[in-house]
Amino acid sequence: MSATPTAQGGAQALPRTGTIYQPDLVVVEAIVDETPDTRTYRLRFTDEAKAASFAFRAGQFGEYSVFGAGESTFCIASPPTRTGYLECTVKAAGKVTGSLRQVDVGDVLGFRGPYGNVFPLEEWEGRNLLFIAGGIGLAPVRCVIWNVLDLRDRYGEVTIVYGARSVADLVYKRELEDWAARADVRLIVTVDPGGETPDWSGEVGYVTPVVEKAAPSPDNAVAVLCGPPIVVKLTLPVLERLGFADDAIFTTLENRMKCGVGKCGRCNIGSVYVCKDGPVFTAAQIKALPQEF
Amino acid sequence: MSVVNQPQRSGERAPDDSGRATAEFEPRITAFVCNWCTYTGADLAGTSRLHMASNVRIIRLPCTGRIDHVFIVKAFERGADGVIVSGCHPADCHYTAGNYHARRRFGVFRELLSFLGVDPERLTFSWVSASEGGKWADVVNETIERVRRMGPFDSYHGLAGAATPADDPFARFEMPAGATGGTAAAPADGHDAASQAPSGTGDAS
Amino acid sequence: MSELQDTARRLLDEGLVQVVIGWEEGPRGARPVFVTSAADCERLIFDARCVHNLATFLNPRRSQITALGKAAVVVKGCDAKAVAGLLREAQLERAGIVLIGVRCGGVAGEPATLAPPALSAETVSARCWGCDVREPESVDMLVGEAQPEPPVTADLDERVAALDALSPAERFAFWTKELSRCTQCYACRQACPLCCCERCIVEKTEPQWIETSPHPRGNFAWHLTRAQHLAGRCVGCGECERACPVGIPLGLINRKLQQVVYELYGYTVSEDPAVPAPIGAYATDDTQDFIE
Amino acid sequence: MSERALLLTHDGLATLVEELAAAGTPAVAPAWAGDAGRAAGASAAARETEYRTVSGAAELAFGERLPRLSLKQFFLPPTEVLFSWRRVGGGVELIPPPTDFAAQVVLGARPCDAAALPIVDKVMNWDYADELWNARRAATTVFSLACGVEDDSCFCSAVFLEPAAARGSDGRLTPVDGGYLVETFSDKGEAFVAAHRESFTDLPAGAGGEVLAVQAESFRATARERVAGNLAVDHGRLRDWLDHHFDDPFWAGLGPRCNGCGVCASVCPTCHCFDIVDEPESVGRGVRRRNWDTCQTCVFTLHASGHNPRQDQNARFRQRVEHKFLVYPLKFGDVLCTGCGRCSRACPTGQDLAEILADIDARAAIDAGAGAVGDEGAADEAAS
Repeated sequence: MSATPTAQGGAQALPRTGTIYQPDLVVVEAIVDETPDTRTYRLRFTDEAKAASFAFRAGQFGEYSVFGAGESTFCIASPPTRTGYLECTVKAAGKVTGSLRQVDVGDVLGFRGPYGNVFPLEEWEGRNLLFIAGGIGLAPVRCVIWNVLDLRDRYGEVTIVYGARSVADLVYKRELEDWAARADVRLIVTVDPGGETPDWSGEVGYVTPVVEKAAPSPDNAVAVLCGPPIVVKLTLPVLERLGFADDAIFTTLENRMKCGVGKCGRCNIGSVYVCKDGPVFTAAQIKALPQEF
Repeated sequence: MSVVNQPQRSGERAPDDSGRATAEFEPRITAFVCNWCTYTGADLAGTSRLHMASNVRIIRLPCTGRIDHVFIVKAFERGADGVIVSGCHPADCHYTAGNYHARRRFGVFRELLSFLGVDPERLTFSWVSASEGGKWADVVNETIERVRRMGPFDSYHGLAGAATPADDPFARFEMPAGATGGTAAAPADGHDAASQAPSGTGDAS
Repeated sequence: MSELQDTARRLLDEGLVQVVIGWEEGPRGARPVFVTSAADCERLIFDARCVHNLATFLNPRRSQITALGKAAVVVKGCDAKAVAGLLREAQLERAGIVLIGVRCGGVAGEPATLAPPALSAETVSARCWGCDVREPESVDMLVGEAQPEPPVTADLDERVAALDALSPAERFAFWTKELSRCTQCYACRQACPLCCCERCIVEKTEPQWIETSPHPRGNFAWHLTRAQHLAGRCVGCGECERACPVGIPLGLINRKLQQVVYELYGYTVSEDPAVPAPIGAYATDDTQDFIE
Repeated sequence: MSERALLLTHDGLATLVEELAAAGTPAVAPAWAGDAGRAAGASAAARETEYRTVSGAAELAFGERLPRLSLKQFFLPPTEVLFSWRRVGGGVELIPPPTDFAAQVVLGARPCDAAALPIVDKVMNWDYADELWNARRAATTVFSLACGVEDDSCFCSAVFLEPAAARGSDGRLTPVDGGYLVETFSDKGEAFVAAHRESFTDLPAGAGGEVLAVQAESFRATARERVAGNLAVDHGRLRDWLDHHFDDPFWAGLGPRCNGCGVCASVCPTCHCFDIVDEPESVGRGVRRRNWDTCQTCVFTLHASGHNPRQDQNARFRQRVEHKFLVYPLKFGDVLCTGCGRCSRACPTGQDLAEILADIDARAAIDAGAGAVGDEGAADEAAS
């Protein structure tokens, strides 16, 4: 029993910062419409000291609050190399994400985090990087991509394969143009069959076969894969066929979460908690898990 | 939904209802009305400059058939002291039978609410047609007077916990008396407080 | 007993069904069982401890059960009324199930006893009060001996009347106290054969009509809604009250609404799916005494 | 901890309860859930008990049926406010909840309920300390009451405990002639006894005291022996079996009976999963709450996209068993279960955890090529 004996009651009253479930306040600095149902929000801590001290690493996530609607879990989509703000990219799907659609620049939201583990970017230095993303799964990958591009000389070749249902569903369109224009990035963008527009010049097809066709070399390479569960499940065997070792394939999982800190019991897959042991997993780790995600 | 007839209250309503003395009590009434009959009737009452108390917030819906019982529950949760549900007379429904369905549902729901201790006097159901501006004014005035006599519906409003002291009127931390097991936060055991009612519920009618 | 087992065995042997839903002897008394092989049919029992309403397991949303194949289900009178409710609302196709009716002379209040109790006013379930179905009629086959009327138990109507006699404030105090124990676990919903919505309103968040927090305000909203949604549909099987881990007398509310739909609309729970439920139907001359 | 055991006579207990009530210190104890339970000849169903704050000895239901809900509600309330918020000008102000809880004492906790507290402590302090849980823990002194074993659904001895386990208790009462033998296990327990010393009496010196000590030990030994016959499992191989049989058809045999109601989680002393919801109180202000939740509902893991990792009740029931006997053990060491048996007793459809564990253990034994541990008869009987 670690608790101190006390005749007069329990712990002291909390400071204004509250419990571990109380978010920090952030103000919306900018909103970018990515697709008809997806927006990117740029947020800044209202507390200057918090803004200055806040640090995170690629792969981590946060709990974002819309007061009155609730809290939802998104990765931090901006890279840790760019400080002073953080970004999340959100598709309107439920109560909180739907409420975010009503948010304007200048509104105050809540943020708790950063939570979870990270992509081992230091270990990847000197290696070639393959990024594969489906739909809004580009958000966590984008964080890594900019992190790498901001430290470009530390890494080898960078290949990005990105697919969405349709041209309209592609997120980060301006950044896709930036990446396409860069000589040090190989970018392949694809849309599902039927999702192309008449002037679409990219690939047409699902992400998985497009990756297979692009046949990136597994030599000295690391693959980062993120997307809906079905994309992850289908693409893992393709990477394996291409010769990527299970411990050279990384992905992030996003199970439903509430607390983000290993308490609420919602996000476990077998014996791992996505919030505490993840969200970043290698293919080797994922194979060892029950396929319950 | 749209809102008309924004009432002009004498003075801003305090965020905390607990101080509302019955003597100066102005009941807060929410009215759910159908678009085709009662809403138009209420509009007529307004344009006819009929004398009507201003305590009613009108929420317009397509049909009484669209008025779910949870609307009434939500109104009470959010501070209504009384609720009016009104629509087209039988045989006049714009959608043929919406009001007939509503009549059955509310016939049952009224009894259910009453059985759980919500005095049905806090509820008014009426048929008010587009031409019955005068009847609407009567329905409103009678409901307000009835609910005024009953006093504020604090027993329902307070179900989720008593408001904390005046310097922090918006925060509600405590489980109310009688809640499951009580929380350790509860300052004193209130387990049987509810059973000491009826006089304690504030809903004497 | 052997008649029931033989019937189940034949249905499985002949491939008419793939699973028989009945009762078995569990470690703490009778409990539901899903028999998928003829060899296991010897597990099937029926006695006064078989209180569970097995129609609950016919909810088409229970994919772990539909995955077992076409089902035969053993039904008492109250279960058969619940099956009729599901048929009435097109949740099931009659040809998609086989109903094995059992003659029932009442069940105990509690299934968790190691031997069936002798039914008396003390041991009989409150649900059996006023039950008029000794043998369900809507079934495909009927097994068991002819049964006597169940013992007369405490009159549910008297308890309802006692509450009705109180003032609204007193009733409000009574229910505030009872409902304050609710933790919104929704066991009442899950145990109910007619609570079979794809997504319950309490789990809909846009908008969130019912507060899921188990304070009395959220609990009133939940129980008012649960009851209203079951008005004219509840068969009075009492499984909600039995499932409640904190002993809330939900049977009183259900019984009250049965009285209301009878008094207002002349409706009593029917074993015939063709009889329309009172909510969802109407008559142009329905009572409107309460409407100004 | 205590040098010498004390005696709490029935009168002493009554005095203590009244004294605490007079002092405004909540005394939580098993008590009759309704007036009916107290009556002589009350039916089994009426003899329900619950933990609640008591103000007089007449309310106490010591040594009666297991309280309906466990003790966890006093540390993790069914609903509690995490913070409240309001819009102020263009911004938002957040107000944390109070955590300076007044001291309270639990008298007569079931040892299986008290033992759950340090088990959940580990989750609530896994890298992030849950201030609300911890503050209530710190404010509460727990005296358990050695248990006489409720019935065949009890299996505390199969989960590293026993009917008089000291785990999670600051002190323990054991029934003896005339009252309870009192031992303390922590500074908190010691301090409580010291503060209310006049309610406790010294054990009679010499033979009289020894008789009481022997009585207490005999009470505990009888209970130990009785519960040991209910279930015995080898947790190592049980865990291994769970780890390697995620897709075993075994689970499809359990899901159909399950109503998916989560009554098991509501009544469980160790189930701690919760939901977090926002509730508007009015325009521009509201509260965020956490509420009990359960992995047994279909929406627990449902993604906003409509994807649900746990599609049916087979998967959801497996999660409950695995969380308790695989996930928690791998993370924190022991098991997320105190063998109180409430889930089995409360289950409306007769799902029985002791039976399920015996069944898994028997399968694990076959896999491991060994016989079942402990009383094979009991395991087989439960598994039949």
